Formats: sequence, structure tokens, C-alpha cells
Amino acid sequence: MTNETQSSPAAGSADALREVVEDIKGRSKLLSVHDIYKSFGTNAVLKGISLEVDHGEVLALIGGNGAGKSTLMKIIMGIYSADSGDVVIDGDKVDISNPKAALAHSIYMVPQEPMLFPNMTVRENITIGFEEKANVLNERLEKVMGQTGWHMDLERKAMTLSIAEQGMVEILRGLMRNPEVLILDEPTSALTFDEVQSLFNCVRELQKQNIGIIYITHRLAEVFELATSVAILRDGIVAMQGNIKDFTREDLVRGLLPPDASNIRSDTAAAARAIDYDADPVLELQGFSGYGFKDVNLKVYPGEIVGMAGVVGAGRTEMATTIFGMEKPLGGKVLLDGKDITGKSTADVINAGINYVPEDRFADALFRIRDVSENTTSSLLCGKRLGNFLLNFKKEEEISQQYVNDFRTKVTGLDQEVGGLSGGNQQKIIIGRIFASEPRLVILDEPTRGIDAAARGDVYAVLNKLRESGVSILLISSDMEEVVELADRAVVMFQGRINSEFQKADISQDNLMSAAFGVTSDKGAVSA
Amino acid sequence: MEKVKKLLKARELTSLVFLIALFVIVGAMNPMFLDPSNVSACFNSSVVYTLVAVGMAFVLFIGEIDVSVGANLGLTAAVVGTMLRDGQSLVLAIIVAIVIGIVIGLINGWGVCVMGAPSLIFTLGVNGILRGLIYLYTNGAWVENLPKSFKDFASVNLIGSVSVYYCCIIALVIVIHLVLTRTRQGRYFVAVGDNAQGATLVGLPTFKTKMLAYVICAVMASIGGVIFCSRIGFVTPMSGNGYEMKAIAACVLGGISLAGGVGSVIGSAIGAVIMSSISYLLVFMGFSSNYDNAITGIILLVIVVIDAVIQHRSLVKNKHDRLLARVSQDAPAPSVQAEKGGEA
Amino acid sequence: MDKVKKLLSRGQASWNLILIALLVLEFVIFGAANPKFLRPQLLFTAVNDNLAVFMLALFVTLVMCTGGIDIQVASLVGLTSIIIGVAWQDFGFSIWGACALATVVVCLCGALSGFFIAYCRVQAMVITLGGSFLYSGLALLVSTLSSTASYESISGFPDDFKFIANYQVGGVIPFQILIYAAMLVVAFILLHKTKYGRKIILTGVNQSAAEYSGIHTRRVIMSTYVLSALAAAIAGIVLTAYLGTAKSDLGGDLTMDIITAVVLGGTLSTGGKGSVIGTALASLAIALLRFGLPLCFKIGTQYLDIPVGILLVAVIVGRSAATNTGIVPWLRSLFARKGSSKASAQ
Amino acid sequence: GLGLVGCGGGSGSAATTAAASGEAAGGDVAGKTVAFIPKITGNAFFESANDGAQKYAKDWGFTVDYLGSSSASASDQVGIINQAVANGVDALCISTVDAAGVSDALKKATDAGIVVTTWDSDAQPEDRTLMVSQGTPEILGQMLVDMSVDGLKQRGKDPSADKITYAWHYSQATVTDQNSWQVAAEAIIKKDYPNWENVHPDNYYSNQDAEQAKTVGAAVLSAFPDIDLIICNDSTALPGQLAAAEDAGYDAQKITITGFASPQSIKSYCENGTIYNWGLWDCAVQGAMGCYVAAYLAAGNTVKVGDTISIPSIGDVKVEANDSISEGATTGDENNGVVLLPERLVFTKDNMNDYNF
Ligand SMILES: Nc1ncnc2c1ncn2[C@@H]1O[C@H](COP(=O)(O)OP(=O)(O)OP(=O)(O)O)[C@@H](O)[C@H]1O
Ligand SMILES: Nc1ncnc2c1ncn2[C@@H]1O[C@H](COP(=O)(O)OP(=O)(O)OP(=O)(O)O)[C@@H](O)[C@H]1O
Ligand SMILES: [Mg+2]
Ligand SMILES: [Mg+2]
Repeated sequence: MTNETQSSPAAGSADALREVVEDIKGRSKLLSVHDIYKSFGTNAVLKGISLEVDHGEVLALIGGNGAGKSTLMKIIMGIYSADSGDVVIDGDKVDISNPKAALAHSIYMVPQEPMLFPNMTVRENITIGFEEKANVLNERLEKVMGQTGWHMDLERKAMTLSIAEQGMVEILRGLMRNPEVLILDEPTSALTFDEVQSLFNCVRELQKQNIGIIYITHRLAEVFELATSVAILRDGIVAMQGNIKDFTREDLVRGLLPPDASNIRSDTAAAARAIDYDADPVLELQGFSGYGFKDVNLKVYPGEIVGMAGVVGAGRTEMATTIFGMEKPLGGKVLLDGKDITGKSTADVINAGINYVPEDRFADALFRIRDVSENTTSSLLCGKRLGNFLLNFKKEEEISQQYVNDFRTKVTGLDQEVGGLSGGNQQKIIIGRIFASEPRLVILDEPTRGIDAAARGDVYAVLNKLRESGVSILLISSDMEEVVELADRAVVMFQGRINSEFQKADISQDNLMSAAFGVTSDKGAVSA
Repeated sequence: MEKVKKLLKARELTSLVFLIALFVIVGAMNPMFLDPSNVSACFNSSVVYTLVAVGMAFVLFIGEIDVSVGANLGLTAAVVGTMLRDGQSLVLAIIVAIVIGIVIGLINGWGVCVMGAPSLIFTLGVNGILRGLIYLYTNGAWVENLPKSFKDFASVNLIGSVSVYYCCIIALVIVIHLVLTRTRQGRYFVAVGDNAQGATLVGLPTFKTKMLAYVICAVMASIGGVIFCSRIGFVTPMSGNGYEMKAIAACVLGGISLAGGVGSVIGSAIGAVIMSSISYLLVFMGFSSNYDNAITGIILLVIVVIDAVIQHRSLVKNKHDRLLARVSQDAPAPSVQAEKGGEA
Repeated sequence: MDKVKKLLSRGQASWNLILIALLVLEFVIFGAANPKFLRPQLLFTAVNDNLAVFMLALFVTLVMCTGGIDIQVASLVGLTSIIIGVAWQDFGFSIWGACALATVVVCLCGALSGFFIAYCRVQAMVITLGGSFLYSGLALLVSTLSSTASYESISGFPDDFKFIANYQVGGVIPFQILIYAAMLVVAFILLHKTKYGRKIILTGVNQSAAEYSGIHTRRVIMSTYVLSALAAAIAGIVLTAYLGTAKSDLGGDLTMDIITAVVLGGTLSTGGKGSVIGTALASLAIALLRFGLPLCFKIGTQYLDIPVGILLVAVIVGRSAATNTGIVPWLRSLFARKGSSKASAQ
Repeated sequence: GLGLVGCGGGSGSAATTAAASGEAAGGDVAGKTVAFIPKITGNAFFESANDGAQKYAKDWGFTVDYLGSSSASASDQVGIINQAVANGVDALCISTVDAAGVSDALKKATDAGIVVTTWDSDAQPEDRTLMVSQGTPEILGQMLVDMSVDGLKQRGKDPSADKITYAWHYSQATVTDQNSWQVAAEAIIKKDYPNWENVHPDNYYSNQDAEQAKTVGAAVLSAFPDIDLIICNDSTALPGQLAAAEDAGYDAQKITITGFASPQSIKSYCENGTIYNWGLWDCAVQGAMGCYVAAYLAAGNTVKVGDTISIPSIGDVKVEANDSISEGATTGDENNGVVLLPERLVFTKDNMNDYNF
């Protein structure tokens, strides 16, 4: 039994609507929202949303990129104002006009994109805004860190944190708040398996303390692992809602998809192609060392997807950025098609045929106040495709449109500023940029972070298409599932070194996980 | 040891080192300079700049800018000067000065925080208006013949040859520094400048903080105007011209970033001393005055460039050290380490 | 009203329309108050007298698009002028040789500041402030090399040099305005039509992301300072020709006018957005305002800062109020909410 | 031949001698408009001149438009001249920032039928009609030296025998008039007082910034504690230097500070005994005279060298040849020449209260 709440005013009659509202009000839940409408300009994002969460409940909120999940949460948090609709806490209608008011009502949101103070220490970042005395706070912080098992250097400046670490700081902040309602907006997208588990433990602990939790995620597995109830947002309305026990995975997938969509994932499970391992490798790393990684030997063959797993801080990003010319290498060689490109500038590396999707979208990839086509073609500027001196605007439009179509990116036009897009759509544009440079080899660093199932399917499909055309891919991902699904071969990095390698048949989450923690090794290179 | 290290890392200290180095170099060129009275004269003459720079620091903390302080100072000086010349009481004059500061601060704050205008442009416009008002108010004439007692107060020394004003400023800067670093609300300024959205999200009063920063900045400049009257004894319509740039430069010399969120008022106070004593030092250097501007420029460039290079180097080195430590076998555990889950 | 709002929020194109509307308004009001204002001869005079600002603002726009600022260009004008004068009068250079020498030296100065800003990562405002001291100091030192005392100006330039400022094409259009027009076209194409211009913009939005896109951001940043120095050299040559004298402090006070023109033209002071056309329109609007107010309304020239300041404040506030993108309006929406939530409660 | 001593006071009898008694009977000055252009606005000197010009002009019945810029630059002045031409004024009376720089603009103004006169700081003689001059650089340089000598003498020093150390402190190396006075005065000192020693031959500058003037002043005093004489031929530098001297405990018996500034701005220092004497000329009268001769010529009158112009309530002034202020300058046949201002004034405790500018 699934109770589909058709709360679109166009569909349901006003009376029926009022009944639903009255009904929800009557029960005096911990937090409920009624009939929320919100549009940005002409873009109607929320069209009458009603939701509720009770004490001790974990409400999983899912929906495609741009469905409006974050927008709804920002409304609850007082960051945006709803065009109409109410927020009700413990049966009382409240006016949440800014985050301060939300905090006063014991609501706290861990945002989707970390919003730390880069020049402050981790400790300050976590404790700022509290009324309590410093030593009380520090004690509590110790306790919370003990609970999660995350031990961070509290005196480090936040700007030196990796994106995963930033996410952890944000979560610690949320746990410190002792809220009644805790909103977690895609908390796990940047985390690796182990941190995810400790986060889950914490969430369960909070649940026991009768706290209401809204949990946003794109990973359906997490929904079943954690949630007590689930709501699906689609096209601005709540498409489905109910107790988790009443749903199967297929139900959820169906709820996420537009009613008429065919199964988008059909082509991703394309049979593993035979890779010609006798051919000359596209990319070869020989004893490659740099800051954060050492003695990396790796070959990537034409048309191959090599997965690279590891825990946070394993050094994968450093290796990638060093190949990409952003950091000075300390030793060894990088050969692309046998040509030595070690230590070349980023522009040269791009022109030689490598491109890279950075893991920190906001800091390193997005031009937020520029439009879609400018974002798509930015890495063509160092080559000749857009012209020698004058810009070829027609070509630019062609290319941008192609990737918008290929990835089904949700944009109002090529001249839309990307800052206003949802996270997933932003990511698609960045991946489009990389492919637009027609590379021989692509390094993707956490490419599907924050991307919904549909978009993920699109990305996977593009990756497969690309590989068929002979492009090789080095896929750095903390999502083991993704590595298992996509990789022809996988390597695992542990403390800056590659400690194991798995052929397609051997790739499994267990294997990857153990290697990532340096527990077992195929090659015996593990330093324990 | 730890404490010493931490102290050495303090950003203000580099500025102080630059200041001392500057004094030592000039002292080497002309030993006469090393007389304590000269050193204290450098400090004494920086009073007005220090006030303006410390006020500016607040606005820079929150990641904005205020280029109307120069005209603000000039206008206040003109108003206060006329009042005192015409025999009004000092207390009333100071109250008027503060009111002028608050009004200008509120106007700037309104434009930038409420209307969301870019601060550089908005305050540039306000600067023009205020500068014009000075001409309108004074008819272009000078304000002269301020009461002697008021002027004399500027030359009263408190400790050795350090003037009363400078002693007050030192006390003020220390108090402000403590408030900024030790109190919850004090931290809000840098927090808002560091990440305004993030600050709002954790419930900080972003708007109030920004407004307050503008008001503090403007009031400091206005008080600067009063002290200007007392120290100089006459007010020209050009008074305060160019102070905004010098105050910004002072703040940067003191380690404040124009991007917001970084720095301390002590740094900006030291920077102000560097900025204002250059013309004093040039006299002792004994170069032809034709070199004045060139040397001023070189001093400024050398300090900020060296400072930036040092800062950047240490940032990169820290990062590299951390990364290298991860790789080396028997290094201490990485800063983030996930406790091993049972599954492994 | 809503339409206006929408138009205003549509970015630069509409902003340019607003500036054009402002210009038209000036023409109408000033023209009505004093028909003399509309005489082409007078209008050209108004432009001529501000031409240095016009020229410099064009290329400072590029600098500000990278997120920087250039407050040293004004002092480079003086440096250009005095180098021309001294090289020509005292070192036997031909006048054009002297111009070439000045251009090279001034571009090197721009490159030096650009280097500090781009490669040593020092804040542009401070470097160019230091630069303005240094280069005006250099100009003074250059002037001491001359047999003419620093406080006297070097004059008596050959007619074919003064020609560039004083010749009037067809007897109406001053040749120097054509030079400006050429610079306008070059700046426009550079910023809006070339890959280089795109690199400038992207660098200004997010330098790190631009680096990851393979853009040599530091080279780009440095080059904009060289370009603005080049513009200063051209402006210095034209101004020297126009006034017929070379002096070390020529143009030293243009800084604020330049910045005003650029920001009023719609360039973000944080970088990433800017328009050469906007800058040109804004500088014209300001010049006409400064020319028209005393002419038509007898406002004393020393009070002109007030109306120009009010214009700046009013226009910027109006614009910010009408657009709603970016962080600040987002913050503002927090405080404007009270009213809207009340409205929705009804 | 000098005119009258300006008394800075009001002019009671306005139109009594209104009809100009010049030889050439021309039109009346009444109803004319004169653009009065200072080098810079906001400077006490130019503001007093404007005050004077406005006050007299009211009595004479013509209009004075004060048009200035807050920065002393040739390009600004060119803009202002063009502005004035556009406004259709009858005459210009300008103190030029840079004679060569405004040359073309003044020529154009003349072509447009506007009478160009100058005051305070001259244009190139062929670019203007009359100049109302406060004196040549030599005269003013001599005046500075004389005031210094008087100041030294009253301290009991013997200027021609004692070793006198001195320095200059004024606005900038690029400002024309102050530098020309300094150069002239240096020449006189070299010749007449070879026993004087300039401790810093390149001078000290304070850029017309009051704070800097005080800071530089203080630095000079502590770098050369025994200095005998500081000459401040700039109206911002002089009070700044005096304020610094007062702070450092100097008075007119320990050090001689002199220079050019208005009596009002220095009065209090004189009362305190920090300064013995300083000088200026009656800039209010100078400004008024400049405007009058401008309007006079604009009214169609013509003058030749040797003629006298009688200025109501100021007095008769004689037109002299251009070479009386700049050597070798030629003078046009008609409507070209120099009018020397009412006497330059030296202020001391005794007479400073007689002037209200
Ligand atoms: N500040 C804004 N201005 C304009 N449009 C916005 C703004 N914020 C969000 N939107 C639009 O609202 C829609 C919903 O965005 P939202 O971020 O809520 O999606 P989401 O469900 O969180 O998606 P994701 O899973 O990708 O995070 C998107 O179409 C987005 O373009
Ligand atoms: N001390 C530091 N200072 C500045 N930046 C740092 C520092 N430490 C790490 N970073 C940056 O953080 C990013 C990622 O570092 P991280 O520790 O996550 O390594 P990683 O191996 O990429 O982790 P992952 O396995 O999640 O990819 C890199 O871009 C790195 O440059
Ligand atoms: Mg979201
Ligand atoms: Mg990484």
C-alpha cells in the first residue's frame, strides 16, 4: 500500500486539500510543512509541498537533481522564503524568517555544500554561534567526536581541508547543535564507506534520543538502511510518501522517474568488452611521486575504465592534480601514448589529451556567475578548437548544446547562469566540459557526487560510449558501488601508494574496502 | 616553546618586524633618528591614520570596503572645527562628530547591506557627495583659529614622549583586539567576512554585524576628524583627501585581506604607523626630496610583496609537509583517520 | 514596473540600455535648459577634455574583470608625458622615438605591477597604490634629468605631434576622438570577442577553476595590467599633444574618475563581469553631467562631486534593488521577508 | 609703480567713481560676466581672492563666476576654460597651473572673442591681455629673504656674518610658482649671504596635506635641532611647520620660521610667539583687480603700456610692459601688459589684526 499524496492544487479539489492539511495539523507532529510554494523567477520549483516528520523518525527525502529538495530544506531553515505555505512546529505555526529563527526552534541543517569559514580553525568553525562557554563546548565536541570516531586536528584552518573533511566538519557542527530536527542534505556524498557507517551510527543514536531527522540522499541503499519513512519529490510535488516498510526499491525508482520514462539504466550494464592489454597503454605512470603520493606505477589501456578506490586522504586527488600539472611532481614519469608529459603545464596536458574533473566543484570547477556555454567550453580556450584568436561563437553554441542534450541537463537555455542550477546539473555541465576537449584520457574525481540516479545513469552511459570510442578513463571514486559497476580494472590507493589491483572479475566491494584500509593485499605492498 | 611558536606565527608580528626593520635601516642611515623621541614622534603622528585604519579594518573584516572615510574625516573636521572656533563646547562638538559618523555609517551600511550595492562604488559615490558637502559647508574657506587649549592637548605627553592621544589609541586598539578575539560577538566580524552565507546559516546576525562594521568605521573616521582638528589646528577642505587609500594600505600592511575574514586590528594599527611615518623617515634618510614618492612606493611594494611571498610559501610548505607526512611510513597518523569499522 | 525589473535583471545588455537612457535624459534636460549644450562643437569639447579618463577606463575595465583594480594608470600618464618631453628635448630623440620609448617604459611598469599581483599574489589595490607612488616618483626623477626645471613644463613640440590631438577630421571631429574610437573597438573585441577576453572573464570569476581549465591565469592577469599601462601610454601621448606640454604630474588625479566610470559601466568590482561598451557609455554620461550642470544650471564646478556622487549612488542602488541574483540580494531577501510572509499569511 | 595698498576691508563707496577714467572711453563694466579661475579650489589663498572678487564685483555691477577644480592640473583647467567659453562669459581671469598647458585653450578662448586676463600665475604673455601680478619671482624671493633676515635679526643673529642653517618646506617639486620663488630666493641668498647653509638643498615637501606638513615639520626639527631658519612659501606648509615647532617647544627666539600665508591662518601662532613675521599680498584685492581689468577690456576699452586704469574704490593702476615681470618678454601694441598689484604685505604681531583674510 502506497499512499500517493496528490497535493497539486491543479489536480485535487480545494476541499480535499484542506482536509489533508487539517488532518496533518491535528496530529501535531514535531515538524510539518503545509502547502509550500516557491518559484525562482518563472521557474516554479515547489508547487504545494506538505511533509511531516515526527520525533524519532528518519524521513528520507529523495528526488532527482533540481527536484527542489534543498530548496524545501532552505525554506524550513529560513534561508529562502516560501511564496506561500506554513511551517508548523509542535502544532504551532511559526514564522521562520531567517536561520536564526530556525535555530531558535531547534532546527539545524547540514547543507549540501559545506559552508565553512575558510580562515577559521576547525574548532572555531564548529563552535561558532553557540551561546555556551568555551570549555563546555570543547567538552561536548570531544564527546561528539568520540561518538563518530572522527578525530580531526581541531587547530587546522578550514581552508586546508579536503571537501570530504569539510563535510565531516559540517556534520559535527550539526551533531553539536543538539537539535530537535536535524536536516542532513546529502551528507554522505563526499564521504567514503567508513565515515558513512559512523555517520549512520550517529543518526541511529539521535533517533533513539527522539530527534526528528530529514535525510536527503541519492543513494537508495541508504534509504532502506536508515529511514523510517520516505518521501519522493518530483516536478515540485510530493510524488510518493509513506512508511519505508511499504516500499520496495523498485517502487522508489518508479517514483523517481517521470511516469513515461523507460528504464534509464538499461544500457549501463553493457557487457564488459574485452580490453586489449597487449596494446600500448594510453597512460603510463612510472614510479610517479609527488606531494601526497609515492611510487605509483599504473597503466591505463585504450578504451579502459580503471577505477581507483581509497579512503579520504589516500592521495588520489593529489596524484590526479599532479598529473594534470597543478602541482610539482617529485619523481617518476607520466607517459601519455609513450610521450613524456611529466611536469607539463595544465594547458599542455589538456592539449596533449588528458582532462580532469576536480572533486571540489565549487572551488575548482564552476564559474558560477557565467552561463552554461561559457562553462562548457572553458577548457577549449587553451586549444584551437574555438578559433585562433577570435572566439567562434557558433561552434561554442554547438558544442554546449550537444552536451546539454547528451546529458539531459536541465537548463532554461545556454545563457543561464550555472550558479542557479541544482548540484547535479552543475556536475553534468562540468563533465560535459571535460568531454568537450576531446581527450584521450579522462580523470574523473568523484564524478557522480551529488548526482541523482537518472543523471548518474546518463553519466554512466556517456562513459561507456566514450570508452567505446577508445577514450580511456581513470575513475577516482569513493563510491565502491560505482567502481564495481563501471571499472574494467581497479586499483586501490592506501597512504599514497597503490597497494592492490583487481581485474574485472575480482572487483567487489569487500575487496576494495579491505584494500582501502590496508588490510589485505594482492600485491603485498601494504604497509600495516 | 609552543607559545613562542604560536606568537611567531601571529600575523601582526611580521608587520611589527617590518616596522622595526624600517626604523633600524633609517637609524643606520642617520643615527640621530634612534633617539626615542623620534620613534615616539612616528607613533604620535600616526594617531589619525591609526583611527581611520582600525575603523577600516572592521569593514575589511566583513569583506567590504569603505572609501568614504577620507571625506568623512574632512567633513567632521570642518564641522567640529567651526563649532569650536565659534565657541561651542568640546563635548557638544564630539557628540556632533559621533552623530555625523553614525549617520554616514548608516548610509553606507544601508547602501551596501540593505540595498546590496557593491561597496566600492557605493562608498565612492558617498565620498564624492561628502567631499562636495565640505565645500558647500565651508564655502571652500579654511577653518582656522581653533581654541588654543584644544590644540595644546595634542602635545600633552603621557608616557615619556608618547602623546595622550597615542596612549588612548593603544588602549583602544588593545580593547578592540580583545573584544574581537575573545568575545563571541567579536568573532562575528571575521566570520561574516569569511563566509557570509555560512555565518547566516549558523545563526550569526550577519546583517547587524555588517551594519555595525560600517558604523564603527565611519565613527572612527569622524573621531579621527576631531583629533585632526586638535593636532593640526586648522581644517582645509582637502583635509582627509586620500586617507582612504592610505588606511587600506595600512590594513594590508598589517595583514588584513581585502577578501575579508582575515587579520587583526593590531596589525592595521602597526600598518598605520608604517604608512604615516614614511614621510617622517624620509627626512632622516637624507635623500633628495625628489625621491620621496619613489621611495614611498618602493617601501610599500617591498613590504607587501615580501610579506605575501612569505605567507604563500608557508602555506604551501605546510600543505606539502602534511601531504608528505601522509606518505612516509612511520609518520603520525593522518589528521583525519576513520576509525576502523568492524567490516574490514 | 515588473517589466522594468525584468529588464534590469537581464544583465549587461539591459544595463547598457539604462545608461543610454541616462544619456538621452541628459541630452533632453540639458538641451532644454540651454540649447547651446547640443552644439556638436561643445559636445566634442566636453569629450576632448575628458578623453584621458575615457581611454584609461576602457582598459581598466579589463583589469577589473579579472577581479583586480588599477589605481596606478593615472601616474603612468604623467610618466609617459615626462619621458616624451625629456627624451625629445634633452636626449635628442625624435618625437615619435620619444613616444615609443615612453610606451615601452610604461608598459614595463605595468608589467612589474602585474607581476607582483599575479605571481606574488598581492592584493591589486595595494600594489597599484604603491605603484602610483613609485611611478609618479619616477616621473619626477625623470624630470630632474632635464634642463627644464621639474616645476616647469616642457613645451614647444613640433606641429606634427600636436596634430594627433588637434587635427579635426572634416573640420568637426577631433582626431583624438578617432583614436579613442579605435581603442574602444580594440578593447571591445579583446574583451568580448576573443579567447583572451573569455580567459579574462573566467579568471575573474574563479581563478582556481580557470587554472583547472588550462588557462594560464597569472599570465592573463599580468597582461591586463600591461594593457592598461599601454592605454596609459596612449592617453599620455594624446594628452601631451593636446595640452602641448609635458609634465611629470600630468593626469595624476584621474584615478577616481576612472574607477567611477568603470563601475558605473556595470563591471563587477569583484571581477567576472564587465562591459567595455558600458564603461564607454558611463564615462560619457559622467562627462556630460560634469559639463552640462555648470553650463545649464550654473552649478559651481567645485560642487560637481555632489551630483556625480548622487548619480552613482542612485544608479547603483537602483540597479541592486532591481536585480536579484547573487549573495547580497539573497541576504537582503532575509530581511525583506517579514513583509512577504505577512502577505502570504492573509 | 604700484597701486594702492589693499586694506582688505569693505569698499564703501561703490559707484562713486564708477566711470573709468581711462583715456580710451569704452563701455561700462556693468553687466559683464567674468570667469574667475583659480589654480585649485579649497585653498585659503584662492578662496580669499574669490571672496574679494565677489564682493567688489557686486559693487561694480558685474558677475564673477568662480570656476575651479579641486586638483591643480592643467587638464582640469583646460576643461574649465572650455566650460567657461561654452558658457559664453565675456572675460576670463585665470591663475594658470601650467602656462604652456593652457596655451591652446586660452588662444581658442581669445578667438571666441573672450578677453583673457591672468592673475597670480601668468600664462604665456601672448596668450592673454593683462596680467595682475603680485610681483616677479625675484621680488617675491627677495621678500622671503628679507623676512628671514628680519626674523633672524630680532633674535640677535647677524645674518651677514653668523653661520645660518636653513631649509625650505613647501608643497611639491612640480608646483610652478612656489618653486620659482624658491629658485629666485636661493640665488639671492647665494649672492648676498654666502655664509648661510642650506641643510637640504632639495627642499622638503608636504603636498598641501596638513598632516604631512606637520609630520615633515616635526621631522625636520628633530633631524636638525639647531636649524636657524625654515622658509615655508606654501600656505599649508607654514601653519604645519609652526604647529610642529610649537609641539617641539620652539619659539621665535629659538628658530625663525617664515613664509607666505594669510594673516588669519597664522595669527594664533604669532600670538604664541612662535613666528615673528610672514607675508602675503592682498589676494582679495588682487582677485578683484584681475576681474575688473578683465571686465574693463571686455567692455571695449583699450589700453597701452603706460596707460592708467582707475579702478573704483581701489585706485589707479598703471599698465607696464611684460618684461617687467619676465625678462625678454615682448609686449603687444595694445591690450597687453602687466599691472602690478598693490604692495606685498609683511605681517607681524603689530599689523596682523588689520586684515581679515
Ligand atoms: N537561488 C536560486 N535561484 C534560482 N534558481 C534556483 C536557486 N536555487 C535553486 N534554484 C532552482 O531550483 C530548483 C531546485 O533546486 P534544488 O537545489 O532545491 O534541487 P535539489 O533537489 O536539491 O537537487 P540536487 O539533488 O541536485 O541537490 C533547480 O531547478 C534550481 O535551478
Ligand atoms: N594541508 C592542506 N592544505 C591545502 N590543501 C590541502 C591540504 N590537504 C589536502 N588538501 C587538498 O584537499 C584535496 C583532497 O585531499 P584529500 O585529503 O581528500 O586527498 P585524496 O586522496 O584526494 O582523498 P580522496 O581519497 O577523498 O580523493 C586536495 O585537493 C588537496 O590539495
Ligand atoms: Mg540539493
Ligand atoms: Mg579526493
